[in-house]
Amino acid sequence: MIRSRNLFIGGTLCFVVVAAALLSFVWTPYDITQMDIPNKLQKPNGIHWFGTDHFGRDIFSMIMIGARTSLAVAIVAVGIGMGLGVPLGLWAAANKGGWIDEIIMRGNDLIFAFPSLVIAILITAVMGASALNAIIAIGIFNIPVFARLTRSGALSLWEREFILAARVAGKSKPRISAEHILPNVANLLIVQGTIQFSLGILAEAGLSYVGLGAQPPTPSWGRMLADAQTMVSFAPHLALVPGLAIVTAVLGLNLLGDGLRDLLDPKIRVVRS
Amino acid sequence: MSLLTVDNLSLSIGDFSILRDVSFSIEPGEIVAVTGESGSGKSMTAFSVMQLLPERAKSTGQIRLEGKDLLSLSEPQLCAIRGNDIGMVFQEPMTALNPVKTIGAQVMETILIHTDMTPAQAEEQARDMLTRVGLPPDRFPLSRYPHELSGGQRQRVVIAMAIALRPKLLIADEPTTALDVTTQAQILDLLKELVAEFGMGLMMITHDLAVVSDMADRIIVMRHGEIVEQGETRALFADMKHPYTRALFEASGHQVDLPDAPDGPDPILQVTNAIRDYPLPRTRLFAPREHHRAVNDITFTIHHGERVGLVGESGCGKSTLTRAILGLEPLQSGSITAFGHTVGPAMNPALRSGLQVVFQDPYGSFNPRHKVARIVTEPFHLLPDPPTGTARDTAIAEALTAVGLKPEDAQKYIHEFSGGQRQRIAIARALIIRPELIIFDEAVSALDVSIRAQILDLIADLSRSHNLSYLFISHDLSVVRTVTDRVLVMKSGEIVEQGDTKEVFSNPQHPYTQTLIAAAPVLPQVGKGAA
Amino acid sequence: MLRYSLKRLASLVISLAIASLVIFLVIEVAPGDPASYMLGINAQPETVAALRAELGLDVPKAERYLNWVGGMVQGDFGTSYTYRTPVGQMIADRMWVSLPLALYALTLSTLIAFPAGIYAAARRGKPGDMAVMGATQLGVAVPNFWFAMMLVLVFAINLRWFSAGGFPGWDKGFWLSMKSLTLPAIALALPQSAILARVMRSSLLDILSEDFMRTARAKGLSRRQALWRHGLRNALIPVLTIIGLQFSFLLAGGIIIEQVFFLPGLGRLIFQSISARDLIVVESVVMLLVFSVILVNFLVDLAYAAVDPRLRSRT
Amino acid sequence: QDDITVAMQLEPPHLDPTSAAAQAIDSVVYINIFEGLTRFMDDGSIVPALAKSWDISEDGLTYTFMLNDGVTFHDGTTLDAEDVKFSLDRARAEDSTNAQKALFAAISEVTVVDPMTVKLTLSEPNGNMLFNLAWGDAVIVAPESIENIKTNPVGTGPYKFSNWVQGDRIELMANDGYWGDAPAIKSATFKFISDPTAAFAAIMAEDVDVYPNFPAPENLPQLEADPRFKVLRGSSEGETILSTNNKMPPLDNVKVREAIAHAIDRQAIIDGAMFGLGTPIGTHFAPHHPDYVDLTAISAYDPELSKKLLAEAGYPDGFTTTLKLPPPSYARRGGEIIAAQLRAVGIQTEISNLEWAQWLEQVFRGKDYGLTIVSHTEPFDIGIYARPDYYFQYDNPAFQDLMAELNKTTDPAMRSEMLAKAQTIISEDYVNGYLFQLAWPSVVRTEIDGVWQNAPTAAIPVAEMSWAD
Ligand SMILES: Nc1ncnc2c1ncn2[C@@H]1O[C@H](COP(=O)(O)OP(=O)(O)OP(=O)(O)O)[C@@H](O)[C@H]1O
Ligand SMILES: Nc1ncnc2c1ncn2[C@@H]1O[C@H](COP(=O)(O)OP(=O)(O)OP(=O)(O)O)[C@@H](O)[C@H]1O
Ligand SMILES: [Mg+2]
Ligand SMILES: [Mg+2]
Ligand code: NI
Repeated sequence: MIRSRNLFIGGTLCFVVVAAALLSFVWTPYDITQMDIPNKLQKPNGIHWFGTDHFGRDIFSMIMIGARTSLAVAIVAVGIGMGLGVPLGLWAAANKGGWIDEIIMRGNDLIFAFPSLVIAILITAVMGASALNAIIAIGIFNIPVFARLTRSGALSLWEREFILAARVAGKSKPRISAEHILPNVANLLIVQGTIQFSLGILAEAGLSYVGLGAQPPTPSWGRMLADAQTMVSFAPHLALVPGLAIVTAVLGLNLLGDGLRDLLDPKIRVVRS
Repeated sequence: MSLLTVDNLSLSIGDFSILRDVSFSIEPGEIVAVTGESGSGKSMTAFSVMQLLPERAKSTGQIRLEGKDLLSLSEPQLCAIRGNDIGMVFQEPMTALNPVKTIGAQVMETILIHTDMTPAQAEEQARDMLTRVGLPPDRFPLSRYPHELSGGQRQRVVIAMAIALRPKLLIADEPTTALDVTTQAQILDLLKELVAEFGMGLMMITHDLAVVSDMADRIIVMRHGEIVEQGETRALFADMKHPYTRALFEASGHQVDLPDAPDGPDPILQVTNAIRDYPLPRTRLFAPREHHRAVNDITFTIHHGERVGLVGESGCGKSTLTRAILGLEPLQSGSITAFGHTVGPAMNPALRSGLQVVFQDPYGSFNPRHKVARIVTEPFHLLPDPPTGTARDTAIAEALTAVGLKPEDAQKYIHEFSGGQRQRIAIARALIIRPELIIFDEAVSALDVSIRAQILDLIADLSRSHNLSYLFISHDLSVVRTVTDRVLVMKSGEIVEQGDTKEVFSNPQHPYTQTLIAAAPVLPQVGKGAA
Repeated sequence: MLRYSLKRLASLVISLAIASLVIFLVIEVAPGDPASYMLGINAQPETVAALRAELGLDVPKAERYLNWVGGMVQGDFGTSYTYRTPVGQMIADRMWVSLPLALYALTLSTLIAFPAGIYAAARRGKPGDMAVMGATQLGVAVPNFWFAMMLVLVFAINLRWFSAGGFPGWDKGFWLSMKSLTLPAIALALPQSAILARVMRSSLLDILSEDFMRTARAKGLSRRQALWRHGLRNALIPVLTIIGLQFSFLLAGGIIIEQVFFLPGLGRLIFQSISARDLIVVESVVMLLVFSVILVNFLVDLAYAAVDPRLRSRT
Repeated sequence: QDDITVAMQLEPPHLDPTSAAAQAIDSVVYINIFEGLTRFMDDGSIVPALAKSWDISEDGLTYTFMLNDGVTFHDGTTLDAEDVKFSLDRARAEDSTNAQKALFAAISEVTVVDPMTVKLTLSEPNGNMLFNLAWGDAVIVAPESIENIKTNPVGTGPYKFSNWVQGDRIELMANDGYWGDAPAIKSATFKFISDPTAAFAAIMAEDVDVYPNFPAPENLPQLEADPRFKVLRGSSEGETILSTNNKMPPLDNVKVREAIAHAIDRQAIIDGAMFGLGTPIGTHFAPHHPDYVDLTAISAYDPELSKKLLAEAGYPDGFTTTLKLPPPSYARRGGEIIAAQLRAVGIQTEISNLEWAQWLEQVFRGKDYGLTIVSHTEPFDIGIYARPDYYFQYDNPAFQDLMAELNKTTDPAMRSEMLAKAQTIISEDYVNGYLFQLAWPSVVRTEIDGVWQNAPTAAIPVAEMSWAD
């Protein structure tokens, strides 16, 4: 009951966000590249459902396209984390105790030791503010998360007898990693993936908020919040709407992750910080 | 009045009925053994007496301790009884103790909750109790933590905790399953002494009939949540009324019909002065690495068609040796040759295909995501041109039939099989490429007695039909005795004795072998005739 | 225990050395020159060159790195390019805002999370648990800077209970300063406490299913007694990890919150120095943050050993 | 009440106005701590300060300044001609780190005539000399205090430096030994609040009394409606322009620049980015300056004309260029609007937001940009158009000659005429897109008088403020 409820609510929220993002490719209520300064700062109304911003742009349309930005940044960042972290983790586990394992794990520790936000700020400050650099900055910090998770999941699998059986069948370590280990840590990765995905959305919002994320004219929820900040006192909807959008997406993903975990394997432990 | 009387106890958890109409009683000073196969409801019966049942459990009937009906008591009243009137010892000594508290504190706690002793007095009593269970404080200070003790010592702490207040009833749920035979014998002796000394009633749960046969006054046999038979030990063994009891007993002492070993003098496996070290974690950053020698200078030979046993306590290096023979891990010195070629991590597939293995764990030996067909054909990887299409199907069908399964089973997933069936699949996987030597590493240790008997028969049959040689590893002497021609006895990485199985068992030479054989519980011969 | 600590300490030092190199390299490739930033758009090239020489920016990079690290080892962080004051002094001043803020937030989040987590675990599956878990789901999803904005809107602008930001300084009175740190601490603490409460709950639930909890109950301890005497301390181990992670997050993550509440802490210092290309300040602050993360991890490791005797005897 | 809290956006890096460009330094120290020979007034006029009077020689090459009597530095030492010579020589020196060294380029020698008289000899006549000497970069400093001037400034002004809590505030207190009139405000606190939201909140919470150049124009209507505050809508010296790289194709084509000029709707930008604050300009000159000529019509908003011009220039489908934006909100917000307006006529812009340091490196020094938005806040700075190596890369010999001529001219009428001509040349060459004169909105507690409405220089003279009881 609890399971299906988490899955259902999370799935619904995620669906709404993803649908809005996809729909925005073909349709938004208004063209947000057009400024309509005389109609700026309208409260939510029948014409502009979520009101208009300080340039008179339709907030509903911006939220839709902002969803696209958030999702894209988070997906690619998690993709980087998984794409590099999972093979590293598999590799480290397959050669446990060896110098490769040692280097990979110490390197991971080192990345963990850096305050991620500060480094993300540094990276974007050094390389210039852009969505791509935000992705890289967020992605780098996803690598150790997935590497550690994969390694610890894989390590316990390497002790299992079916892996020994595969080795007796003469299969090489990389092959066993791909054939036996990876599918068995997949659940773990999927669940952690949704969590990292939601953290990615939060991180993107944070970076955009300090002006280091996606650049205008591409709308981003974080930047909408930053733009809204000086106007909260007389136009609170400017801050409320993108804030709630972030909460919706993150909440949806977290619930989905919890639901998936319960569905796939209740023993999975996710790391959140 | 009996000490404990259980009347028509029925228990259900959610929609599942776990216990049905269980009735028995225990007198003061009496040892009652509850036995039966895994899942038969032994532990649930014990937890019902403790009233420590899972949340959704509902029970009916009566459980009376000295006339008080435990089912009608409130939770605080029950708390006052637990630990005071009833003590309990659990199976797993490794996890039954709180890892972050000293053993002294944990034993004292029982005393402090139930009496108004001062901590100093309680400590004194804890000291006494620990001495009583064989942990004198001058050698085992109260300030030790559980991880600083061996399994058997921890089990003693758990017992000390349970008997600290001399409860009227002691429940021991498989207290020795996790221990070595020698340690097991010590713990059982200790329990017997305590019962005699304190006049406690002991409810002793075990699935090992041999364990109970020489200590229990009475035996209760359970199956599917019901008591099928109970009675005074000697009488029960002499005259087993229920067919299940008989089957259980017969399976426990099962002897297989092993064909004669062919006189093939050609050796197929030669282990010469093998040494295997594990590096220990560094103690200091740049300290030289220390090593743990798990296999120390082992030499033996297996000839064509020979069935060799390897016995020894947990941790003596049996599995390590297995992995070295399979060429999964390198040796630090010495050599292993199979069929005249050196074995090692870099050995060629053809050589590897002559050696296969069956592991202990029927649940962990398979990738749960693969179908049986894929699992059993995994060793085909070793063949230069593996069969495909119908040839492959035929090979699968043959292998499955050989282990008593149906060819259709190839399309099922592993979770659709019982433990015994899984172990058959594991054997099928080992057989499919027709190896000359199979290593059984504790291949039957996790199985229930009746299933174990079937698998042992299967192994004997295969030895006949496939002319197999095998190395059979186990810590269970009775099993090794029936399925091997020759036996190796291993202790701390070394082979201390080897020779003809019958010879070694009837006339052990090495002191270690002697203690091992002496400690192993044996079934009384009385039942033999009845079976 | 001593050996364990020494080993941790050695790896701490190595990590720091590598970190310092990485930080230096990352920051030194950043475009932008502090001297031309300081002199503005009307400055003449030779003026800029003169200032670069005065600031010591014309020295080769390798030498600058060695000077910097060598100085830090002796406790000298160098002199800020723009402020011309010792970096160590600047950091110490800012630390007096950031550190209390982090501690305050950590205290708050622990005070909220522990009872919530324990309550939920004790009431597993019941409405109380559901309510707490629902709230934590929401807490995890709320970005702290947005939460901060909402706090300012409600409590500073509308209700005027707190000032919207700024920091009077400890010399102006302890309570006054604590008051000005309250909204920022809440903004930082609430999302963190949601995470902490979840960890606390799940870790307790894990412990509740351990064998030794059953042993404790068999001794005659009530459910609650068993939870307090045997459960909590064991459950603390994963919780400690998270607290350790959170502390460094709070210290560094305060960056954005310090922006929102214009607190003169390390976060603002880092933003200011990045935009002024006051490289040595950026390097030193990041180094300090890395150091504190590593140090906190080290302390957490030691705390583990205090909580868990199994770790003490391990090499 | 005789104390006051003044807020400012940026914290000064240090307190030496003679060795950094940061305006925040001037805001704190100019006229409060340090004074020059001459000084600015609210309306931009130049009046005597430490110099009570001066003589200018017929040929315009010699300036003789008579100093006020009884002026002492905060450390008790007396101000004399030696100090003036020291200060000016220090600013002109070979290894000087004065950000506005060009102000002193014309001076060839500074001589002490007697303790109260100092003579400046110029290498060529300079009509701006008195104006130049009024800058914060030309204040008189005490030789003994140079060592610690950055953290402990010692000047002659009505306030002494008292305390600096880095990251938060600087405190000044009245100088009892001040040579002029004693100020009404006895202690002043400068608080640094950069974040616009925080600025608004601080004002609302009455944490600050005066906020010159309030950073959030969107909040001004609310503040104006609040009886506790008054809003002064002044003007700064900042010509906010769409700076254009005159050497980067296709922007090197005057037709293209003209097209851009006509694509821009100034009022939309002022409304959208500055919430109505700001005066449209058509050239690089401050509208409040007496010599200003309104040339906005030359670049009137006319997208159709713009498209036509683009087609004529050979870009019927437009083109793509970069738009690099420094941090201030006029640039960031204005940039978004301009991007939209340019897109409407077919010009695509790639926006990138830069930190100041990056902007200086890439745009200003590296000239690696197509368009950028920036406010040129130095007063009377049309001269930059005569520098072909300046980041606009505008190279017009006629204009350069005109400027050279202007520098030598002291006759006011002739200067007016030449300035009008100069304004027209750059306007008709569409060197840059001329947007608006940056406003200088100040939020002040209703009871406070004497706050400068305009900002001829980045100064916040506390001595002129007072509380009405
Ligand atoms: N918490 C539980 N919830 C539901 N069913 C349970 C629970 N614990 C045990 N059971 C079921 O109750 C039955 C009896 O279990 P019990 O633990 O008493 O067996 P046992 O005889 O002790 O077996 P073993 O020898 O393996 O310990 C089993 O079918 C088991 O699956
Ligand atoms: N990977 C490893 N690293 C270090 N030590 C190991 C490793 N594997 C096993 N050991 C140690 O080597 C010794 C022999 O272990 P092994 O698994 O061979 O014992 P075993 O006889 O198979 O025991 P069991 O009956 O419990 O299976 C043990 O002391 C064990 O702790
Ligand atoms: Mg059991
Ligand atoms: Mg083993
Ligand atoms: Ni100007």
